Amino acid sequence: MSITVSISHKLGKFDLDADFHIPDTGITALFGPSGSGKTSLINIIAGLETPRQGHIEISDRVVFDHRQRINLPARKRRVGYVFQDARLFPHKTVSENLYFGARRNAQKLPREEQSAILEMLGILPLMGRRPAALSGGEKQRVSLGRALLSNPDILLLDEPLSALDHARKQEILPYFEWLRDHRKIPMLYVTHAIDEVARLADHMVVIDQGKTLASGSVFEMLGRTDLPPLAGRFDAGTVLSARIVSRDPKAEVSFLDCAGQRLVVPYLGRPANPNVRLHIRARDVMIAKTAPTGISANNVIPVTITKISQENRDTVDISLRLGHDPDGRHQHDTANGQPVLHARITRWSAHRLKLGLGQKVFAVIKSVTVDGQVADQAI
Amino acid sequence: MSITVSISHKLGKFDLDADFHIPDTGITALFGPSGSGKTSLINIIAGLETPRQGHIEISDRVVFDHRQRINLPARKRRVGYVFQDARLFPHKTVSENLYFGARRNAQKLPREEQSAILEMLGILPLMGRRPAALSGGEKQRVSLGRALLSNPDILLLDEPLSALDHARKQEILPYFEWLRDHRKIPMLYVTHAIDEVARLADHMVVIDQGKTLASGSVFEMLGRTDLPPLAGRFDAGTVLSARIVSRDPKAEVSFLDCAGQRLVVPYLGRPANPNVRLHIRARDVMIAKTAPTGISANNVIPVTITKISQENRDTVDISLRLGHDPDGRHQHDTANGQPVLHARITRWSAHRLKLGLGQKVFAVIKSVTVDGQVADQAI
Amino acid sequence: MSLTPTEIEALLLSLRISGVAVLCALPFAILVATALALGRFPGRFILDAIVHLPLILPPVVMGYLLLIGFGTRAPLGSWLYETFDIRFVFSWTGAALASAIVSFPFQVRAIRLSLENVNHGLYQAAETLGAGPVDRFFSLTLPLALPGIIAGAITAFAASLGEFGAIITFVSNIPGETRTLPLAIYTAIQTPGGELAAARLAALSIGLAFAGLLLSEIAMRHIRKRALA
Amino acid sequence: MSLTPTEIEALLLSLRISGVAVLCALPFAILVATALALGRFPGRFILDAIVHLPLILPPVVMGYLLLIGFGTRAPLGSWLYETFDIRFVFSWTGAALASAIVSFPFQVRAIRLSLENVNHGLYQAAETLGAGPVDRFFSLTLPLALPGIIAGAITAFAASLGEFGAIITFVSNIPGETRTLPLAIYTAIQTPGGELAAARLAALSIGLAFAGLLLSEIAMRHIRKRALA
Amino acid sequence: DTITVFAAASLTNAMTAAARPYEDQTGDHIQMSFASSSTLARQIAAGAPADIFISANQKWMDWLSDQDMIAPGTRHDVVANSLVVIAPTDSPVETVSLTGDPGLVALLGKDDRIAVGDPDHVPAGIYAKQALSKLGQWDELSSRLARADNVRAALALVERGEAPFGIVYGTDAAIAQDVKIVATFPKDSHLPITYPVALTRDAHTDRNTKFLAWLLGDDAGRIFADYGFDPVETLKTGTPPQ
Ligand SMILES: Nc1ncnc2c1ncn2[C@@H]1O[C@H](COP(=O)(O)OP(=O)(O)OP(=O)(O)O)[C@@H](O)[C@H]1O
Ligand SMILES: Nc1ncnc2c1ncn2[C@@H]1O[C@H](COP(=O)(O)OP(=O)(O)OP(=O)(O)O)[C@@H](O)[C@H]1O
Ligand code: MOO
Ligand SMILES: [Mg+2]
Ligand SMILES: [Mg+2]
Repeated sequence: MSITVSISHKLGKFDLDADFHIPDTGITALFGPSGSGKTSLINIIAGLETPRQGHIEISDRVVFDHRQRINLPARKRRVGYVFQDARLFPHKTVSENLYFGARRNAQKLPREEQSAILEMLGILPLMGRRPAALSGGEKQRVSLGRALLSNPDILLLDEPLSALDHARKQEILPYFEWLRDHRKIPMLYVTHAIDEVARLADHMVVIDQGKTLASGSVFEMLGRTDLPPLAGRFDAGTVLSARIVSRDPKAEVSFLDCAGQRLVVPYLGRPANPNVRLHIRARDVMIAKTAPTGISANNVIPVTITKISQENRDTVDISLRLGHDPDGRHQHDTANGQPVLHARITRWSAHRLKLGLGQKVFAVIKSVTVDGQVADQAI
Repeated sequence: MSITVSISHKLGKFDLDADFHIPDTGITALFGPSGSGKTSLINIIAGLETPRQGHIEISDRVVFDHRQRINLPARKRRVGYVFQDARLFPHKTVSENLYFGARRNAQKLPREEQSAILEMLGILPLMGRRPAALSGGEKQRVSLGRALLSNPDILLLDEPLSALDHARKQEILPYFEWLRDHRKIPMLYVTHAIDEVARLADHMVVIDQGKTLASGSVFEMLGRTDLPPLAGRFDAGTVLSARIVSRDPKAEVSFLDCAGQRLVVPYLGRPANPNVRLHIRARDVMIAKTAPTGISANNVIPVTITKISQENRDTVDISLRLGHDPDGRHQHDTANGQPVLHARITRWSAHRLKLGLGQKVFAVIKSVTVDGQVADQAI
Repeated sequence: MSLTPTEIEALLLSLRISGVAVLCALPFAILVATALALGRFPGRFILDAIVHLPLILPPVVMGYLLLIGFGTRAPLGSWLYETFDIRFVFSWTGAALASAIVSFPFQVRAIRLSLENVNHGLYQAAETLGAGPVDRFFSLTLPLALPGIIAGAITAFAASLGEFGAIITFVSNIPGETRTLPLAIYTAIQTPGGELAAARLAALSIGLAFAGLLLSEIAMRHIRKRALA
Repeated sequence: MSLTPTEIEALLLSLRISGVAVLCALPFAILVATALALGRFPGRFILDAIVHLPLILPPVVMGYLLLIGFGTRAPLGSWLYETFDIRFVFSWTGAALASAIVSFPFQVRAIRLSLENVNHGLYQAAETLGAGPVDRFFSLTLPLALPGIIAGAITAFAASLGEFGAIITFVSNIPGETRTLPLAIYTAIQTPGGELAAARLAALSIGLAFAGLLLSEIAMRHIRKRALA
Repeated sequence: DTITVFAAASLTNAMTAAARPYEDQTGDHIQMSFASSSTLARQIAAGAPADIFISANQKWMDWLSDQDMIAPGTRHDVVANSLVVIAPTDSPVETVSLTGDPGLVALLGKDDRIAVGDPDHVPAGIYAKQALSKLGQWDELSSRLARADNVRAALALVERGEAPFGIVYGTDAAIAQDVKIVATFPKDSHLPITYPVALTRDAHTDRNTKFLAWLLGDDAGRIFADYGFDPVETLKTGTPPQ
């Protein structure tokens, strides 16, 4: 269930050149600043705009090929598209809007699943209204519901949660995870919120000024600080792969193993599972010269400093390889098989602690700052 | 420059009852879940909708009074309204849209200020286009520019930054602060992002299901966990008032005084200033039984536990009064003149540390997690 | 003022002829308007021009052309007559045909204007939800263009009620068969001292049209209210 | 086929009369359409009905009513004549007046339809930016309704080109003054053997209308392109 | 049985009145269509189901005859009419001389026009042109005419006072309210104003012939006279039916 896009297109003076391949199913974040071409790219994938040239493949189905003159019309691409502007049908009720796609699709979702979607989106009380009588966030939810109920083969989501409050987002995000894990529906997800990206996405495509700068797994992408759209972000950090080992008796925390280190995070809802993804923001990682005791932070992890980047004016980003090297052999070697953590601290405090490359220190991380997420497949 | 709103209105089956008073100029966050009535309330204040009854006063000017039959038309209220949907004029160029309000206003902004706004919003390259050829975020920026250039007496902002990326937001937010501090323009700001609220707002109105639940200074509101829209939020926390005492020689950090405690935060750009606002998220506060040493965290603050709330399943919220009480006298007294900090830690770790009321512990806070903000006026 | 039997006859005839003319022309008008508004094909301009012909040509010429085309001695007319026993000349169906053709441009114009106002983004949304062109036409285009369709039908109905030249030329002025209100008015006016009779008939015409307008206003209001409910 | 001087005369006359009729009626049509589309006042329906009158009444009756209203002996007509030396009867200005009135409903309908399609939210935005009702009308309503205004003007122009009954009744059929193309066609057709002359004139009419249509299509395309640029 | 009669519009009242006693006598139903002679002639040529055609002038009957659309031997003149000059009742002019010098034109103000049926095609106008030419006034007057669509429209122009004079049939002048006759054209100044009647080609039946005979008879003649028509002096063609 891969997605391959290699197209070029022109909109007025704007040139769009997208080139990426996502080898796997799962959620792909499309990330880039305002006006970078995200919506245009999604329109092209959906078949609403025809690129000048190139090739698009979704799940091994060629939907567009300029040379072979293949151009599947949008309605045959079986995409569910949540538009940036809701685009609800003004003359139809909420209910008619919601079932518009479903009624046109032979493979319907089971009844219970439909109800669950409506329930989750909180739109049951709105069913009889028309879009003109909805609030901004309600429109967005109905639009999302309409795409989900149409039971698509791929979901294209253009900032689907931007007008929603935190609590509502927390209800919807797990559903996306469920869709990905249980229904295996690939998603291309445009968002500006790194939080959402980190929590959801398996892959990430970074676009800027119409060019796809990079694409790859979220693990590597969120660690990269060289890409303009990601650099300097407040919540940049690391995504780590771990597995659940056990939990405490009251099921309040889960104990994980990450490259031989024990980590404690808020309970993940499963007694044991091989695949967990953790998002740890650089700003949440504290560095201690000696392992502190009697602190609330549950994670005190031996790490080795492998890089100190001095790019920002008053903070430094420090790369920390998990584990204390027995010798200094690998000290300049960033990867070396072991996962790397990023910490951001003030320059002043780096200076105060006299931090240097190769030093064996401890990363102190509060459990509640870690976003953990169980995945049913290998990540 | 106060705002007083006391109205009731009906939209279909939706009842809106708003009742609040903001005594001061500054930025007021209007906070509530999707469909709670934020847009309706702003429409009423702008004069686009006429409430069934009530009274609205902006800066001591009665703009609506049901009994006195006062109802100033929208165009005479001198409001700058950034709509949730951009509402650009489709037949006019970006430039014509931007200057639409400005041209109709006798008191124009100085030329340089106009240029600065356009520069900041990054819309100079778009001036000749029409709205149909803009991306979602570009539309939002033009809409914002249009309202700002009209030089209003009050700004009503309905999620003005929701479609923008982090970097762009970081460019725009300081401008709002500047507007508030230098131009003294009051703002009513709808947003779902507590980050924005905490950074910008002086006051906050919380609305849910058409009722204004509470209003007051951001300091108290962000500390309240009893209001449904705020409860359980990932980034709930505390807003503290402090003053800048000095800085380090390289101007990398600022030293603050907050109720007699020294705090270290990333440099705030001023050598000394009496008024600083700090936003400290509960999830970023670590608790230590003894003051740890040799750690990167610059802030280790003696505090006393005054409350342990057990509302969440696997985390606890702990209220911490700044300073170690000489005796246990005030241990159950939340306020007692001293500011209170909130910490959220896992239940498991609270249990592990055997935390209890009245204990004298230390709050450990990384500098980089603190949002500091200088205000020119008393807060 | 109670109506004479002849007046009632003319009134009912006008109503029937205009009603049938508008209703029968409607599907064609929608078809043509759609082609003009949304289609991109060679000959689009020619089609547009042909639709306007009945407006441009004096009604008498239209009537004459109809007579030439649909007369029982004309190839088309005689074929229709012999094959289907459909006879337009000198029958009310002919009057309806003439009215339909003469009022056709009004319907097409109004519908086309409405179609062109439908937001393209909605079509895109419908397409991603699996709706093909015909489906989109019936689920979006038609309902969204409804105000224009009603407006067009009303204008066409009013124009049909007033149609004179084409009818008298094509199907003559036969009481009870083709003497509609305008022809009755004409007949009255031809008569010295017929002014009063003409005025009564004109008042009847106006009353009929007002009733039609009132109905359309109510329908429009209903549609708009629904869209905001 | 070269044109005879009489044909050219009729052509130019038609062009002048239709052009003046449409242009002079336009501001009134916009005013009335705005009142009907956006206004809420008592008598709105009556106004709507009056606008439709020229459609409903047979053109001959309209001509007769014009004669009664604007004749030199009628109060209004004589006042205009004596005060401004404006004389409608038997002059091309009278033909233009008749054309303007008869084609008025087409303009109003099309403009009204466009006005009703303007998104209300845009008015709200303009209002918060300090634009009063008149300002909004000129900065938003008019430009956004432009396609409808053009469509209406074109329909009215075409209808004017074909107008016959009201003109011949009101201002007679005077060569060089009021004998427009339709009147010339009518005259030809009423003469045994006049078919060829009538056909030539009809072709001229059609050519003129096509030119008008073509111009309007180009204008429309230009407007639409601008809206997407 | 229904007999369909296509009659010139100027016969509207007279024919309606004339048909009624015949219907009462015979039980036949007379259905009538009134329009301009040219319209009716073209319709009959196109196959209109008319049994009887009454034209306001000879020209359109000739035309139909050339098309072979009338039953041979059934054409007769049914009534005759006179041509008069009228003026509004309140006009200071009581009589005008049609032969004198200066002619009618001298009585016209700068913008005044004489209302007539269009001399290019309306029968009354064609007769008016003949008469004015014969009387030597055509050249002066031809540019001063208000050419109306039909006689009734010309009459209306005079009734409304828009034209100080009009040239119409005597029958119209007789019934009109607000006009007076100020001159009558000499009979020899124009071709005889006669209305020809004929059965159409496929309508040569006894029933229709009977009605035609009745129209040409005295009973009908009296009714036509009531409406101001003159009796036909000489039968131009054919023989009277039995
Ligand atoms: N015309 C209407 N008729 C009936 N109900 C309406 C109408 N307009 C809005 N509502 C309802 O009023 C409530 C408040 O709407 P409002 O737009 O003010 O919400 P909001 O707080 O701005 O939400 P959001 O954050 O989603 O934009 C919603 O529940 C909405 O469904
Ligand atoms: N029709 C057009 N003509 C010219 N330029 C266009 C047109 N449509 C879009 N653009 C430009 O193309 C670029 C990409 O637009 P797009 O909508 O894809 O951006 P985006 O990444 O979705 O941005 P946002 O996050 O603001 O929605 C923008 O710079 C926009 O100005
Ligand atoms: O670890 Mo910090 O952010 O320098 O206090
Ligand atoms: Mg976009
Ligand atoms: Mg809202």
